Amino acid sequence: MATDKKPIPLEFEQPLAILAQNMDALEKQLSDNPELEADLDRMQEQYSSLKRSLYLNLRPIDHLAIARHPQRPYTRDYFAAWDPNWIELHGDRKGVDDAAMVGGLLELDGIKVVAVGTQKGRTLRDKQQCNFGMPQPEGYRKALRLFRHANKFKLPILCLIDTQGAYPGIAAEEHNQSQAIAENLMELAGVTVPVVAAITGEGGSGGALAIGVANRILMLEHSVYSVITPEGCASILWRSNDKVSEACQAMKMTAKEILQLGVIDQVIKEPLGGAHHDHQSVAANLKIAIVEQLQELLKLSPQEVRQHRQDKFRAFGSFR
Amino acid sequence: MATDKKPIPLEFEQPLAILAQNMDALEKQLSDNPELEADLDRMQEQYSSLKRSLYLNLRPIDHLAIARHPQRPYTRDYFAAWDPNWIELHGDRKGVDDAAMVGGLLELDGIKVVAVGTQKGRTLRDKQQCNFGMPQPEGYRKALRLFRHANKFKLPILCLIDTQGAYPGIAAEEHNQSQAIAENLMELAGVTVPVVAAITGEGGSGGALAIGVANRILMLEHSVYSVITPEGCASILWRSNDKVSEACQAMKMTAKEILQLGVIDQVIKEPLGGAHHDHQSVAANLKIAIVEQLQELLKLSPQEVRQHRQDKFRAFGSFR
Amino acid sequence: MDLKDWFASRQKRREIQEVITQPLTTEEYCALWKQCFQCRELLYTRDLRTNLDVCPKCDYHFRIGALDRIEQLADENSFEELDADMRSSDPLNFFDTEAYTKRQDEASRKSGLREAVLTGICKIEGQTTALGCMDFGHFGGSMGSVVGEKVTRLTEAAIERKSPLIVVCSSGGARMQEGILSLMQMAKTSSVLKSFSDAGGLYISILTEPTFGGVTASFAMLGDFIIAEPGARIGFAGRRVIEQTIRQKLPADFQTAEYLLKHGQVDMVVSRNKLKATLARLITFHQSSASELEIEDNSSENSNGQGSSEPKPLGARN
Amino acid sequence: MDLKDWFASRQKRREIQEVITQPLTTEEYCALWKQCFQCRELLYTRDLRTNLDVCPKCDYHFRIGALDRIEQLADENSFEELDADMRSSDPLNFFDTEAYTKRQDEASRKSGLREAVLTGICKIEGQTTALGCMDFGHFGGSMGSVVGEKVTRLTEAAIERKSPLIVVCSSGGARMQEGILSLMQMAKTSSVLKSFSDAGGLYISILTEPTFGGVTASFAMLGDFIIAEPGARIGFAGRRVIEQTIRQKLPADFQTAEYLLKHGQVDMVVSRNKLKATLARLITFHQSSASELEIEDNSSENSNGQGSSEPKPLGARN
Ligand SMILES: [Zn+2]
Ligand SMILES: [Zn+2]
Repeated sequence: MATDKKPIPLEFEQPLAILAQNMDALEKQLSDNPELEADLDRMQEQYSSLKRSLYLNLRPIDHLAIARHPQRPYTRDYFAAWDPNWIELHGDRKGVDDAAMVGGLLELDGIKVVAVGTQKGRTLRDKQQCNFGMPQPEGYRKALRLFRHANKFKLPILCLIDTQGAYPGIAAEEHNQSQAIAENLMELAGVTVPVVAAITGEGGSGGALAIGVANRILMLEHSVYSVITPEGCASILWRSNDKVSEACQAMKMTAKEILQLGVIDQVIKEPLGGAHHDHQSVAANLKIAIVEQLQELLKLSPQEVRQHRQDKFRAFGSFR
Repeated sequence: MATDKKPIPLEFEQPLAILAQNMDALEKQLSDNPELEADLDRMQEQYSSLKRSLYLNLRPIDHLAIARHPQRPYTRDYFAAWDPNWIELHGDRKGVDDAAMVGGLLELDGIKVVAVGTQKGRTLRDKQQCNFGMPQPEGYRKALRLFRHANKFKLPILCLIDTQGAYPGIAAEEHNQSQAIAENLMELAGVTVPVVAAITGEGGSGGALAIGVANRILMLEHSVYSVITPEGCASILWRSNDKVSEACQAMKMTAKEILQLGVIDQVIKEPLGGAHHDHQSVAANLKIAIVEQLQELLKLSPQEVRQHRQDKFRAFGSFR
Repeated sequence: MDLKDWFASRQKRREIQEVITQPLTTEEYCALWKQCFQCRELLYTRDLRTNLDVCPKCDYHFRIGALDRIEQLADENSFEELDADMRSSDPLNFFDTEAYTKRQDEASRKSGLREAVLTGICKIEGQTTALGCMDFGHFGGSMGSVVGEKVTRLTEAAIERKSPLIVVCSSGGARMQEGILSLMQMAKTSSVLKSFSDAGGLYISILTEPTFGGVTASFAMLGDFIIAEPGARIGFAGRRVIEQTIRQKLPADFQTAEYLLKHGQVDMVVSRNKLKATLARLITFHQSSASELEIEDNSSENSNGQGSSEPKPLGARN
Repeated sequence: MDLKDWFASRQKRREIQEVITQPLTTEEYCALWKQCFQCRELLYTRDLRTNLDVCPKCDYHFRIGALDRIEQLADENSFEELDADMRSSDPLNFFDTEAYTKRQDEASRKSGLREAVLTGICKIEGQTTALGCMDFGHFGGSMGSVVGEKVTRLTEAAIERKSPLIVVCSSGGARMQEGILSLMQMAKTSSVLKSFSDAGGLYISILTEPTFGGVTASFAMLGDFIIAEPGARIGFAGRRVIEQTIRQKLPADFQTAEYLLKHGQVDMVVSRNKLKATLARLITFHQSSASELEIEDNSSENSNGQGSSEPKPLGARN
């Protein structure tokens, strides 16, 4: 957990950060100049109101920045917070243990689940090991075998999504990244156990969807979900790297927008400023929501829960 | 087909070869010395009787030599002879198309089958490409996906076995050769379509068995089937490379012996001297036997045919 | 694809549509020549067309549109289109440098099609088959809601008719202008293919130049058989994206059909002139019994007025 | 394993057997010291034993026999052996430099066991479990007809009792002296595991130093969970065979448990002192409902006289 560390301010948070610095400076002079107390109070008010207005009027690209915040909780943080005794399961059984895809057995308020999730890595070494959260085909195949395990043993599946997408590399193409994703989509469609997915940071394209075919899909307030990274979208449609903000806006990728489009079921509140300000509280909130969803889904029969999932995805689309 | 080429004599066939050479030489002198006719007739008789006695008294290691004869028909030869329009299916879908394992769709006298088989390769380049008939894990996984295809579409499975075993290499271990073999054993045990296997040359250890869990197992007359290569056996038990013949003898690996042990169901006659003397006839004989077995098995229900196979293997073993 | 290609493609398309209603006028072709992209040979368009748009000299497979593909694969006049009128809407009210609605109109003007896939029921060497053909010439073959919905309905039609399903893929990926809804089409099509597969259906996917992104990573890679056309480039990520990511040059044959074959990703690479025969053979091979066949034939012959998605004669389209 | 090891192993075995019938006499251990293979530390045998035969200094996991293993994993006195009397026959009349029958006797003399696996029903933290433990000390843990049959019967017992199945593997591979019949044990065990899996059974495979050949390529690799002990060497082909084939040196960590973990082949590497707790946790995790649990408990408590393979108290063996 990175909660004990001071949150690193994002670019759009600079005005706040500057104000906070000024307040700090003022506070230090307070013992010598008690008359500054009033100024400090005023600044405190300013700070609060600026903060509220800033976070009430976040642009899509600001959400993206929060979703990518380096101190944002990652899959392993959630798993550990929810079940300190969770059992990690490694490997695809065929040659690779992809660190970008974490899997294991968790117990959430007495509900046993098979959980998988993409993992970005915190330190530089971790990041590299996790390939910055971008799984190779073998990562998806690790998830696949865990999905099959869950289905065999009638255990619900929980998927945490935080990835820019599947890794685009030579080996990834050689080992059939497309097939790995497609097979997961098909497998998840067919399992007869409840599947709940939560987008905790970035939900990037097919690489996110590969563990996202769920009965219920949740998004953290500042997480994003999109068919392509905004950078990719900007470079293709605007032929420019400066139009990322426009791409974010155009694609409607924020949790609120995705909810309005009917693709997800619930948006989970984050602490003011984002999940990185309070890992514990966001983990607790997310867990409550997941458990509620699971409890609902566990009322369905195996065939019903599969049909529910297939019906849900059958309905997506807009045409005349 | 290599039938048009003159059979290369094996070591134990040297006496025959020398006799044949002498006869050739004599024949050339025949026009000048007609009185040699009688000698030639006598030699012809000698040749025939030597040949008979040689092939009636083959030692196990002689069978091994015939099973390994470089002109012996291979899987592709059989497939092409049985169905010139057979459709080859490539790849494990996950990165590799292992040439040591051939797979495809064949029609045998109107019976459609999914066929797989190990392939040794004829030319040096072929041999290398086929890794001398020793599949990598990906070869077994290619067979696995074809087994699943067959099971889905209710098509019988035909397996031709001619391999010294699974390849022992670094990548093979890295990619979990053991798991690839074990998964095939389990999958073949469970399919609900008829499975017929034929050992056409060498049946070497787990690498052979991985495509050998069949309702009916046939062996060509001179083919061999063993838990380890005789070379491996000799080097471990005798700690000597000179005891291969003893190992062949001790392991009881010839078709006749394996039949007596109850592990296989039928031995298919080969032309005198071995399959390499007449590809067409051995292909024809093997096909008749396979078709007969398939016709019998097709009378069983899906559950019966699976139970039949599992019962068959359940019974193997000798203990007090 | 540049404008010249688009135009040539459009011209060709018009001609084919006329084929259906009136005899071919030879003169229309005479003036047309085309240069092979691979061997640079100048080819007489009629010869090229007779050869299924495959260069007779170097076997280069030219991109062809959905209508040409249907003509090549379906028995004559047997294709009855499904959902011919389905069109994209604009769920995101998307605007980049131009409005999505305008881009749609432009795409249709260039391609002569309403969307990037045509779907329908046809016969292939007499065997009733659900056939979908994508068209890279329309909006880069990108998959939005309509492509997803049409492929899904086609699959449902195949389930209903107990017929095999064939989809000829050609796509640059998901259609960004429909955002997350485009992404969901990957799951939607994969989900219905799961139902189709569980029902024992035979699905053959054909990968043609080019097939990338969300299409490859969903229905394109889920075939019981996966066939690629020679030289077709197929992959998940585009070549440029990979080169930028790994900062090195890629081998020349990277992501070609032949590369995929070598890497175990496709069952076979089949030349266009053998494609129909191969498909027919695979379909015949997987017909489990005569009785099922009869059911198929009956349903396809009599069901034009039944079911949720009604087939429509191709001539009636547009 | 050299004779000294064999002997040490045998000595240890005797002691354990006595444990069951009479209280431990401390003096018997005092004289015994053992040197760690890895760190060379001289270890007081009683300490080593208290530490489950794991070097307290460097965590080296000593090979342990089947009886030690059962003692470590099964709840006290809960193990009821199955098929205790089953012995190899000599189907091939096998003779290399010595007769197989003689080698069998020699193996039993050294190991104190009849065969290379002990099987039975036990409790693990109160949960009824079918447990098989192989013993490398008997005939190199090789799998012949008896090992195959006992593992198969154990699996059948687990199916019957709806209990989880655990097999602790340790084997040099198939037993050559039983020829093709040994090979068939790979198929036999895999086949019954298929039935077990289809019945929804939980199978945990534990790979210990060393596990190779026919055992790895059958039941060892078919676990719903696969757990390896630290440092254990596990593979299909032996190191020497591979080096001879590829004519190059292998990396030092090749085929170790940690190497397998890195290459995605095992779920986890678990230290011996955490093994029992981990197994208990996995079993609990996969108990689907309270009702099933009760059935299990009933059957295990009352079924000692039922079924095809009758459990027998361990003390009654030999
Ligand atoms: Zn050309
Ligand atoms: Zn030590």
